[in-house]
Amino acid sequence: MNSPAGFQAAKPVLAIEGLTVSFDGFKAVNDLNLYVDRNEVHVVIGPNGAGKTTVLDLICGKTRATAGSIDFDGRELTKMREFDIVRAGVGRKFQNPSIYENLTVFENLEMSYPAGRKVFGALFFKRTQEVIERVEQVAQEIMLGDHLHRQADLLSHGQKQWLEIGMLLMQDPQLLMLDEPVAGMSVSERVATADLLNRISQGRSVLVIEHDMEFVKSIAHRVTVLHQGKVLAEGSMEAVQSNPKVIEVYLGH
Amino acid sequence: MEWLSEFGAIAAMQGFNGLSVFCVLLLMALGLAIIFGQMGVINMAHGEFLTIGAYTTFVVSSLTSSYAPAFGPYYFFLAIILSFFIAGAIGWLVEWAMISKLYQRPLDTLLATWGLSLVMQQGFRSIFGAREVSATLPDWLMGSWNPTEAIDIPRNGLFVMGLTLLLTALLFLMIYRSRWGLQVRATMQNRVMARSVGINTKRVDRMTFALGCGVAGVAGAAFTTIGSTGPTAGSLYIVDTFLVVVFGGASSLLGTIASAFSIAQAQSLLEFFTSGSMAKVFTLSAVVLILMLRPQGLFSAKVRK
Amino acid sequence: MKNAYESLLGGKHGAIGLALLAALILVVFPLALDAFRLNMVGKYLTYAFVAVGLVLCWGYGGILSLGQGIFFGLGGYCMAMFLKLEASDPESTKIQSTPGIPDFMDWNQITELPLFWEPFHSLSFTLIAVVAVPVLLALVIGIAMFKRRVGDVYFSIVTQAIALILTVLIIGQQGLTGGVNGITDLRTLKGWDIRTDEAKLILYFVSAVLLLGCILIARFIVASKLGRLLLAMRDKEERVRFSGYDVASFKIFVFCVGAAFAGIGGAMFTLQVGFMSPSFVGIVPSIEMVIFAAVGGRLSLLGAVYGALLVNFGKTYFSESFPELWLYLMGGLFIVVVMYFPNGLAGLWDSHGKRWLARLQRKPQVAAAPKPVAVAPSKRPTPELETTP
Amino acid sequence: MDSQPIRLLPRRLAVGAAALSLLAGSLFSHVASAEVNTTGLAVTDSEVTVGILHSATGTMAISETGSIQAERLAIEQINASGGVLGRQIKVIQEDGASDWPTFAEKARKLLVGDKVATVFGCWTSASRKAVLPVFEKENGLLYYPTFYEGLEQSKNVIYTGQEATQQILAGLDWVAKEKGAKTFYLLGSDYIWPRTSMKIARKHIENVLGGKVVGEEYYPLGNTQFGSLINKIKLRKPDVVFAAVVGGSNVAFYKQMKAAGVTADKQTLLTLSVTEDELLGIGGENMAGFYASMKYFQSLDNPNNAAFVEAFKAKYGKDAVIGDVTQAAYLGPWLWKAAVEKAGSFDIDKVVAASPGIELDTAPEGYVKVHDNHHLWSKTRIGEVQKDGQFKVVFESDLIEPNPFPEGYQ
Repeated sequence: MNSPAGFQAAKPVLAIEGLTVSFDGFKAVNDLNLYVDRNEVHVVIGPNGAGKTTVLDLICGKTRATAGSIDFDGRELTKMREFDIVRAGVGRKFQNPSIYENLTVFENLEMSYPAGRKVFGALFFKRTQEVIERVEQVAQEIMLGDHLHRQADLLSHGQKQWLEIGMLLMQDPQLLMLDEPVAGMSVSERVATADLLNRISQGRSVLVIEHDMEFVKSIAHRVTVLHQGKVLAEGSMEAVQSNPKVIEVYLGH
Repeated sequence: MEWLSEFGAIAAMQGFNGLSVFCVLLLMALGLAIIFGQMGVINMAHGEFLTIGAYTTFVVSSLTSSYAPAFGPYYFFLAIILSFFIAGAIGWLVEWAMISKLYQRPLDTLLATWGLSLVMQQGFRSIFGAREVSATLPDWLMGSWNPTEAIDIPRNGLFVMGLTLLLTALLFLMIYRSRWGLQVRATMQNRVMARSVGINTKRVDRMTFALGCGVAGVAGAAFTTIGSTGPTAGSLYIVDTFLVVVFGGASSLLGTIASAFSIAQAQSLLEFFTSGSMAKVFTLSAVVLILMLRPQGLFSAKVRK
Repeated sequence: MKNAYESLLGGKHGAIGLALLAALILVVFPLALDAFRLNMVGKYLTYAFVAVGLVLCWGYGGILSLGQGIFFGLGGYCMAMFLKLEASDPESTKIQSTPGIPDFMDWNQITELPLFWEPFHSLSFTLIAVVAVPVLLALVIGIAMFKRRVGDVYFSIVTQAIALILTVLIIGQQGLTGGVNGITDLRTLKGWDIRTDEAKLILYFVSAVLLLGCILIARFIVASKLGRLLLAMRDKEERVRFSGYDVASFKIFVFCVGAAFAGIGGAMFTLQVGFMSPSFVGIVPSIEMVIFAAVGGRLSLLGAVYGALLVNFGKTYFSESFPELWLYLMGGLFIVVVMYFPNGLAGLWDSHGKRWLARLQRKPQVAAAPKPVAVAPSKRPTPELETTP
Repeated sequence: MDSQPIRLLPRRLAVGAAALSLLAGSLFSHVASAEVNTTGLAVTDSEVTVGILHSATGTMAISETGSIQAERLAIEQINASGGVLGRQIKVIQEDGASDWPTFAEKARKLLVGDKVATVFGCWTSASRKAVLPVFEKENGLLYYPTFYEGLEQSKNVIYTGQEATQQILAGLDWVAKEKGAKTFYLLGSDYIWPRTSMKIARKHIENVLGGKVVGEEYYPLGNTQFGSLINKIKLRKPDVVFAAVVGGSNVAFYKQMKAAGVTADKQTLLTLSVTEDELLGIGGENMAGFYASMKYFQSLDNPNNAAFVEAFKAKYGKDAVIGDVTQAAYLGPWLWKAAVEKAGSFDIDKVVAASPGIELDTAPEGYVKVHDNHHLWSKTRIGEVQKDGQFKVVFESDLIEPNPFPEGYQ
């Protein structure tokens, strides 16, 4: 448990204010305020349909906000295109592992290497020593160092999740967003993933959506509970767990 | 004063023409809208299913005039019903043999059904000859209805219109009110879930496809009153039909109706004020431009994917 | 050097394949076929340009354009306009009421060369236009469609509609375009008579070399990171987008490359056949070109060439011998290929041919009577020819 | 006349070749092939090979089938009566497949590969334009049967259908005179033949007849919606609707005219594009009372035609119909035979040189004669559509000179 004490006063890296999105009148996210600090592992929990995934979609530009602002390190994300948001330093992992199954681990990671991102850059991209080193380094980090030349669809479910995290790490993002990173993992994989998150949160912020409370406890610096598109409670895991409103929402379901 | 009343008459007839083009487009598109909208399948042979209906009508008409001339005035109803079942049955077969194997690959369905349309065209040619044929229309379908001295409302136009309204209403009832429609919609929303609650999704697919083809057959039968019947007649309709469905947003019957309406009105007005060729170019260009600005079509709900 | 070998020739296997194709079209055909048949093959090769472009767009990019005829036609029309102007010098058109303009303009009471025809007096402008005009249109269509994330099927249908509109426009503006007859009776290129057998032979070789060049360019694209990104996009578009790539720009790029290839093919078509008409712009030729790519194998650049050759040979042969059966065969072929052999000839080669070849190398004595391979056609594609979209 | 063998032949006999074909055939049959064929065509002592080049498949097959049938019938009859210069005609038929480059390709095959002595073929102008450079370069000979827009005259083509002025002017004169027509609505499918025809019609109406064109428009090929057009016709009330709509559009147009109450008792309509073939698809009852301007109708009452119709039906069934183009296609082999026998040679140049002045008294349409410009002198008839799908001939012009480049009409 690394406590981020001492950084609390700094300006948050991500500041969501008054964020609203409505689908045909249904407000999936409603006047939401949420802040993620530097070097913080911030977990969002909430019952199904609370709008958790939608919040991630809004931050990374997959869904456009109806109103409100998302300030990331001084830049307004609601008006930016998806790939610009990524290039600004936001990485997003999807709920189901989204990797290129017919490429090798190496090629998967290389694909996310932040060079040759434009058409002609990609056309003339060369696999330099620098690229190879970076890929190997990230592969070590995500515990796939021995599987570099394995085709990705042969990996276990947990390894696929790690690979996707690794692909994000290749981009060296300021803010890493993970949607249910341990879903479908074994107990030992969960522990390893928690360690991984604690390692990689050094020097960057991580926003996680998760259901597994044990896992949340092991990684969260701060927890936000969403309910019907709004913040129901926020604070440390302990504080949130004892909050009567939260208990009611969870038990009420 | 006389000029004014004549102008009124022309305006009325032109208004009717717009409606009539609308009904033709809608009738062409209904079958496709069901198949494309509900199943996501692109049936490039849709035009040939129209042609099946047209040839069915021709055969019934010839048989009637040779064997049961007294039945002449009424054969058309029989032809429409037969067209529905014949086109539907062939559609059922096609779904079984081809489409059902391609559900995961929409673009491939498009190509395979194109191949099917070639085969069907040559089939028509082998059976009925390369020349166009003409079904003898019963007298009550010919000529026009004159509400006033100056206004001629074509009876076949009225007939197509009535048929379109009837068919659209029936389809609405089937899809949005019947148990079967519920199953179709459930299957389209979530195949796995539908299967797990006991819906035979294969059967639903097959019936939906057959229904779409059957509706195309009815349209083809109706079109013998206003157009030609030949082996390649179906290809005249196919692009217009697709544009109507795509422009409408593909997923809702309402969208198809609205899009058929707007395309028909635009076409009809432009034809009246410019000329046929230019009207076609303007209308198609406008549709493509709008599709570029609004690729999801005129009507489609904003949803979280 | 090694890099160029790997990326352009695709390693040993690719190099052999390319060499075989080059030998076939540069040596075998010219030696084996008479001038008449060779000219026909030359025409088929111009379709192969389009098919190669379709492999890039459709096989790799997952973009199925049903309007490649648009670009083939535009390239062809650019070339035809140049040739027509050369054929319409004041001397040979002196019986017209306005000498010096193309005959069809004269018939349509046009008394002055339209402005957009003027630049086509210049050969260098024309050669640029052959590529640039199709690419510009592809760029406009691509930006409009891909930036707004138009889905596959919509894209196919919209390209089809554009093909239709262009045909209607060309036919309608016959004073400017030659109408439904097209631009006909093309004779010379800078004074060189393109109708003679020698000229046709030279044009055949030009066409063949250009085609091989296009294949090399396509190879380079496919082997680059861009090629991998295309495949990745086809299967996991969201992932690519959220890895920081502007997905649309990659699609636009391959679409433009496909258009450029088609434009070159169209220009070579005009030169070899001697005319251009709206019947190559429309929906039917556009879909036929997809057939070529599908038969050859949508992921195989070389397969596209074989597909174009084979389907057209078949078309010529069967339509001569069994005109009644031809459409059944064509339609049936298309259904079967799409349904059961989505990787076309190239897929068959990979699953059967290579195995057969390997056996041949291992046990030459067996090769005398190779047993039919009693395995059902493998639907599982080989790794490098990964899967149907 | 640079070739000696011809001089050896009795010239007088050659001139009357058509009428005396039987006799001539037996006389010429003694001439060795080397003498009647100096350019290496496919001619043997007993056989001469010709080509037929039409669309048997594709969208144009509908129209071209009749031409193939007529050409084959004529060739069969010629063979039965002793052949050409004593040689039986052998046919190689190629399919243009409704595709213009295929036409050009097959034309090359016939001329270069098969060395045919002549080709009967093409239907659309587009296909003719595509094959024309091939025929000119390879020096072949084409007999082209369709009525067309004119503006063309090739040494290598004999046009057995009417060019536009022949078909149009007599028709317009007739409606102006008989129906007192002053105002005209011009309408056609959107391609070169209707557009050129309407241009000629407009000039004639405005400059010669002193009438007025109150509307002129074109619809894309394959268009099936004519409601707006019909309303415009009702609005402008022309004395005559002058139509050149083709293909599937034809059927739609006339069915919708009838349904909108624009029938012969209220509106005069003269068309250039409806023959008996098209009437099959339209249905005679949908067009009854309208007029068509053509050089031939199946119902023409003369002994030549009676024999022709009988032979045609005997070969192709009693329901077979014969349209204008079918008859013109039938003329091709006969005109070629006459020209070959007049020239005494199969050599293209000699046949071409012998062609002008060839007369055919046996033509189903009556009498035709080849003009110096390779088109035919012919009469134009006005036929009134009957319910049974036939035409009643209501007017017949004098013999009209073909004028493919009409002064003052361009």
